[in-house]
Amino acid sequence: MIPLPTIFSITEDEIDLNDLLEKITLTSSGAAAIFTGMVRGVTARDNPHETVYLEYEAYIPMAEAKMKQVADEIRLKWDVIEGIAIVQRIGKLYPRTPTVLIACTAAHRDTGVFDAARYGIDRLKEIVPVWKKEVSPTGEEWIEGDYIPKPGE
Amino acid sequence: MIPLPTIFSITEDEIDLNDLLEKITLTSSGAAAIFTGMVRGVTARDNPHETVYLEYEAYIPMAEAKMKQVADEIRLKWDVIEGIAIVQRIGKLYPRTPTVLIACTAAHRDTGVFDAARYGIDRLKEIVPVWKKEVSPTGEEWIEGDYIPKPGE
Amino acid sequence: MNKIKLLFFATIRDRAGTKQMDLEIPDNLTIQELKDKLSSDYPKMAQSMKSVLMTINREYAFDEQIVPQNAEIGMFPPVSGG
Amino acid sequence: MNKIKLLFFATIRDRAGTKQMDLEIPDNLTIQELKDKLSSDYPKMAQSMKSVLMTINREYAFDEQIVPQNAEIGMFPPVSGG
Repeated sequence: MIPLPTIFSITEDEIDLNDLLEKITLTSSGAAAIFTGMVRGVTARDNPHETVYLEYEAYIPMAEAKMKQVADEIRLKWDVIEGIAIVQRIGKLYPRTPTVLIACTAAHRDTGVFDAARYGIDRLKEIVPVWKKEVSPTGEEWIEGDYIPKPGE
Repeated sequence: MIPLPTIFSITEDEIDLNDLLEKITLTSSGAAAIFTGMVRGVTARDNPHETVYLEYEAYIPMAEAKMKQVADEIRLKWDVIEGIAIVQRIGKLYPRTPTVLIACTAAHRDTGVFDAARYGIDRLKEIVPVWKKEVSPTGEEWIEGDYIPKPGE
Repeated sequence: MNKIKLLFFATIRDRAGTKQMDLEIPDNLTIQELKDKLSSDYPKMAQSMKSVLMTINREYAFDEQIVPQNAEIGMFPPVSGG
Repeated sequence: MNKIKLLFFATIRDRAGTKQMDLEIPDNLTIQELKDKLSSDYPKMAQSMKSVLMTINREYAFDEQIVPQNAEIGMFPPVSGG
């Protein structure tokens, strides 16, 4: 039995989608759902504003442990998932740059692979200890989430 | 007003996810949902079998026109979609190789961007004139779909 | 007469033994009449005609549709890309 | 006494003015008692204590939990990665 590939990392390097997809593709994999988040230079919704750059920081060892937990949760909910990659880029990131990636592979596309990727990014934004400070033309501000993890979550 | 990027192509070249994502990311884009299909070397579902390679062919000018139609349909259904890329690789493709990509970008991930990518791959498999011949250890066989497009569809 | 170009793909191409064919057909032939003509002129193709998808100038066509002048007609099985 | 390591992130780090701090605290202090102690010892941090997330050895902790010996305690606002 080939172990199922699970990649999770906090990195300052560019996110290489080709490389990550290759690493989570088994010979039985026929479908991959990949989510990436990018830095928006202009935001229209809610409080419209411009962004010069975002500066990300992470509690690295805990963040990697929580990414592994997200991957474990995905596998519990969708047992057809073959490979999982979860990558958060940190540092100073400019508009149009991919900052985060969640990718899941499965044999077929109708197995929940899209839902699994969606769950992964939602969950990352709840429990993985990463923060971003937004630098706009008028100043800088830490972005705060609104999710309070339960103890042990 | 910046025109919204729409990429559609039939190609014999490797599918470069990094490049395609970059091309459909606007400064207002914060989320991308990407689907890729890969050649399975082993298939467990339905009729379990092994695949040595798949050989794809396309009715290229019609396939590109139908890809554009799929992109137009996506934009009609999800008007928040910013960039769209639809790429089908053809030729002789071996297990673990990405064969098709559908990618959509939007400002935020809760806008239907996942559904849009899902719709795109479902629709591609219905109306875009591409076929694959499967070569297995025991012989070769054309794979046939089961969707009959309506006239003008 | 109407000079058309036929393009065959996948199983249809295998049965036709060729990728494309230039053909002269009577004016105002329907797609169904074209299929009937091909079945009788090329018996090997007859068994393909039930499930074949037909296109006129790169759009899916229906059986009652008239083949326009100088049309590009595509003939192929249900698609299986992805 | 219990020697612990405190790690501060994002807004909490800005208010604390440092990334980390080694601290000696009484045995069997709860997380809530630790927060109260930090609020009184470092008044600048007091306003952070309402919405702060606390972790013990890289797991989210609750207020009644006892701080174990030599714990690594993380303190930060709700996460905003992605």
